[in-house]
Amino acid sequence: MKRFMIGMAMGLTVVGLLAGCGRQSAALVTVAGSTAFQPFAEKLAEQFMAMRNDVNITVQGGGSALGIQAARSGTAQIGMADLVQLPPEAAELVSTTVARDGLALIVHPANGVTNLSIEQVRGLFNGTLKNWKEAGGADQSVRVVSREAGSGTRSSFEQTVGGIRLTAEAIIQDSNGTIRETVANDPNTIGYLTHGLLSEKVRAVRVDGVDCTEAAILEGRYKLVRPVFLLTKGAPGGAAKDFIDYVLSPEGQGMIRSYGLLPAK
Amino acid sequence: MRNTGERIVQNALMLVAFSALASLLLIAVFIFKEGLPFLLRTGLRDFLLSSDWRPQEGHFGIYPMIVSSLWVTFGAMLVGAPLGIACAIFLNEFVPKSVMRVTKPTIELLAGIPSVVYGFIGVIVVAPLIRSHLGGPGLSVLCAAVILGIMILPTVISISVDAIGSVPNSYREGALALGATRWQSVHMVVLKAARSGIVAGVILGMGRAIGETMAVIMVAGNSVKIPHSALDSVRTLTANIALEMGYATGQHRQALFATGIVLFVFIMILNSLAMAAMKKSVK
Amino acid sequence: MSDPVQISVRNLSVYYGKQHVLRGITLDIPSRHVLGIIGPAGSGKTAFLRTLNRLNDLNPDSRMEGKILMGETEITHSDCDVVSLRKRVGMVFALPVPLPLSIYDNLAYGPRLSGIRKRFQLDEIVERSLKAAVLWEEVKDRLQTSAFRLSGGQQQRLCLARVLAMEPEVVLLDEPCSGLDPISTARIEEALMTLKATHTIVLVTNNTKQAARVADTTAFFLMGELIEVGPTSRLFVAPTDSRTNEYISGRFG
Amino acid sequence: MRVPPKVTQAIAVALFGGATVLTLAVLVFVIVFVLGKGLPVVSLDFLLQSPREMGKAGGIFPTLVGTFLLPLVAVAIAFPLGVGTSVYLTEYTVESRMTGVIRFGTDCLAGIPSIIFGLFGYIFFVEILQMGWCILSGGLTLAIMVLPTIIRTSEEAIKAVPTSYREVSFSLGATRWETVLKVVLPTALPGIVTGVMLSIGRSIGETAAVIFTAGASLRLPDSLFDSVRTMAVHFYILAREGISIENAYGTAAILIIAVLLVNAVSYGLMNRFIARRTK
Repeated sequence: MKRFMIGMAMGLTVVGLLAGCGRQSAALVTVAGSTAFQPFAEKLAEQFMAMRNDVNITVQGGGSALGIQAARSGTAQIGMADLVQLPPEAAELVSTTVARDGLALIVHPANGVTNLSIEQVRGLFNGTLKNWKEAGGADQSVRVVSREAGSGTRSSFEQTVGGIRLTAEAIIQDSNGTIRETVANDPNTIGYLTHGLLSEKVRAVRVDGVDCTEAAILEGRYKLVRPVFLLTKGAPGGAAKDFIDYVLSPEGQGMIRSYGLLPAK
Repeated sequence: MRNTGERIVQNALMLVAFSALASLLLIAVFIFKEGLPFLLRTGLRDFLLSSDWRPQEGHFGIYPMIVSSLWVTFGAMLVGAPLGIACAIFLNEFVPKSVMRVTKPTIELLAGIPSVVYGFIGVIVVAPLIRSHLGGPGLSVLCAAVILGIMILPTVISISVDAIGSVPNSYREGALALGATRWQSVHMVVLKAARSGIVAGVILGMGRAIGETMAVIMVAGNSVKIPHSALDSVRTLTANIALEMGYATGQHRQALFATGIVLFVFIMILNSLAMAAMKKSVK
Repeated sequence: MSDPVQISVRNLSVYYGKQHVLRGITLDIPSRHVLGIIGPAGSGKTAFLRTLNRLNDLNPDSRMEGKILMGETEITHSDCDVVSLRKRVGMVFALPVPLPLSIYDNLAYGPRLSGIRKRFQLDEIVERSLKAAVLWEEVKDRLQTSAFRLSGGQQQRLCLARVLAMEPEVVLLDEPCSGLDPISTARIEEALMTLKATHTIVLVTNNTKQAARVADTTAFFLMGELIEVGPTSRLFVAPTDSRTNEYISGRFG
Repeated sequence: MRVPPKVTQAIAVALFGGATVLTLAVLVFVIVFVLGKGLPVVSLDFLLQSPREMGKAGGIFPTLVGTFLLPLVAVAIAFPLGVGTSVYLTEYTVESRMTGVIRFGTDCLAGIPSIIFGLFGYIFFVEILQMGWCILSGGLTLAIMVLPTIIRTSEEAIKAVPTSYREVSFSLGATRWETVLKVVLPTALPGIVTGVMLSIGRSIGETAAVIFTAGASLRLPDSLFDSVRTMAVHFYILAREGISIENAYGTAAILIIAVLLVNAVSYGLMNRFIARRTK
């Protein structure tokens, strides 16, 4: 009997906890969205929290669309989005450009192709160029790797290249990292990712003769570039504003640059 | 006092007893609430039978995912069911009980290996083998079928072993006494008697295969197209949801929940079949 | 210890589903008295016993008609508090069923349910009950060991002691010696002879000799009917019904 | 032409034996492969340090904590519900249409794929109840997922308790609840614990449902309202994103050891339970 009462009490406590859990403490900031910017946000959050121990920042991935949605619904105080054009539902949010990002076209290191024209890139991703021979490579069929529908990286890529209607044959992966791994595993693939995540496992090809380098992007010669936005509902305030200010500060921008993204201005 | 206590306990327990049912309903309600309006707006035929999945342009056809899910599941059955059933027969009929006592738990232990680990092995070991020996991207129907087939082995074996084990010994002895070999007694008598139990095991295995998500995302390649061969890369219903969920808003998101409804219905049909088969085997 | 009570059974019928297992039983059991019930398997003896502590309630298919009075209480009434009834009416089952607890905890199970928590009180009850069941000498040094360690005969006496620990007014025994050897049987009977000075006892047995040895009154059940009841000395010497005669002389059953 | 029975017998043995050996070989390969690649990475530092650079360097300590906490929360919620349900079904009611419906619901719940649980948990706990990605959201989702397992195993265990124990308890004046609490549940405990262990094993290995509800934060959680990353999710992210294949293998090795340990313990308990039952 007594034990039963204790059980009931515990049950009620759980219900109480459930009821009371809309809780958002002032010092808690959730940042969610673009998987491409997520690693940077985590590092920035780490450094920011080292200076400000009254603030707790949680960084989640989920993608640009989720970042927009989470910022609108209040699930996250700050949304991260890396789209060339923000969708209409983001109109109600205040966006702050915090970085720019180059999109690198990548192939397996053993692939012979080193340079592609925008036209060829379009052909490869539309499925009209089916053999590497047609783009100056070996006689092997092309396998395209792209991101899933809704991905900010994919829509930015498709918008900057223009006129892409992705072939149905394309293998779909759900993050920059998995694209890189898939390309690194198969000599006949081509994919794209944020240039900050390039590694020796894959090789970036030149686009219209321009290398995907920081200098080329900063000088505006490399075309495949997109902005990174932090989104807030209304003008940022409180700890969220402090964090965004930190990201825009020389220190924050320097850190963004040192890890492969480009500063906002 | 004691009687009131008893009555409170009884009512509390009755309430608790509905927790599973309530959860099921809650899940159904929320998945349907998110997906059903979309389904009604788009029309069942356009959603289920169109091959055009371009969420950005407002085209939501999941026919390729349905076909792919069925192919992958069918392939997994082709790999898992014969191996699993053969294994169950061998363990029950051809080895001493002591061997069985060690082997069966070992196999069931393996049911606990996380699916992501199987998926990873698919990417690292199976896909490159397929790519270099059979061609294609490697991440394919075949790769998914092999990995899922292995994943469902413990389920199929465990339930089949129980079904075969519950066939009364007198059946076997009857056959053996008439001069049958062990194998004759197995395929003429034992398998007939255990058939519905084995079928139930296979169906539950199918349920697991069709519902598996992470491993499939890793090994199937996720192309939105109707596969023409086992070497083609495909996207299943589950993969469609998990891949795009994080990035989806508005209609796109509702379409993913509608995909969830389709999956839900598939699973319910499979479960009902399995339960019916189980009931038959109990009789 | 309160006064043992008289039990009167009036026109009792019991059904298990569609099966009519007891048909119109009318019977009085005087206080401080041993009633022996004999009869072949399936004659309704056990069903009768289980109506006396309403254990039949556990079987959702069972149903009863008629009336049983235990002292002033109408125990067949739907308002009857079966939990306190069962504390007044203890039962020993055909096969010994020790609970998976120590000897001591088996004995203390009933008293603890009644709210007795003090160690010295429990110690006292345990010792007294074990002595009454003629088991104390054999187990007094190992009260904390599992009850499963006891032999079959000891287990059955443990069950009897466990019943006595509740200080019941009525003790029901359902073929308590059916699985026991003659020596263990003798021990149980020895305990019963002492108990009847203070308790009303109903003993179901398929051993007619045991009924003859222990019971004051004996009743003969056959196919759910009470065929004959009378003083043991008379029933075994001069049964009035031919079926009783046939049963006790071993012609059927 | 008829093949002699002796020959078909030999063929059958070879075929089935071959299939069995193949099955075992494949399954053992999976374990040996992962442990072989992963164990060399594992060290005390690996277990006890926090990850650095998203898991490229450092250890996996926060994910160990997450892997420990999530199943704990799940079982803490599912255990009373599951055992309560099975007690009600076995002790407090007779088979009826209602119990049939409850059983059907339980069986259906058992068959639902984890991605659906993930979707539901995300919509219901994370969004509608505004709990966000946190241990509690994930724990509640997992609790629903493992509920059928706990109900079924507890029911089996409770059914295996001899009826005579209940009769004795009732005849000694116990109420139903007292009988359940003092006799039925203690006797059925090993079987119930088996169900709990199986549920923990399943929760540890789960990815799809967890990633949608508990998130994937690498920070050490301060409360139940913080997001965590479990080892399974960590492994998935490390391996998929190619952050560090070595650390992925190391995580997988620890993960497999944890799951096998939990399962082995539960099978040990189950066997002891069966041995006691048949005695």
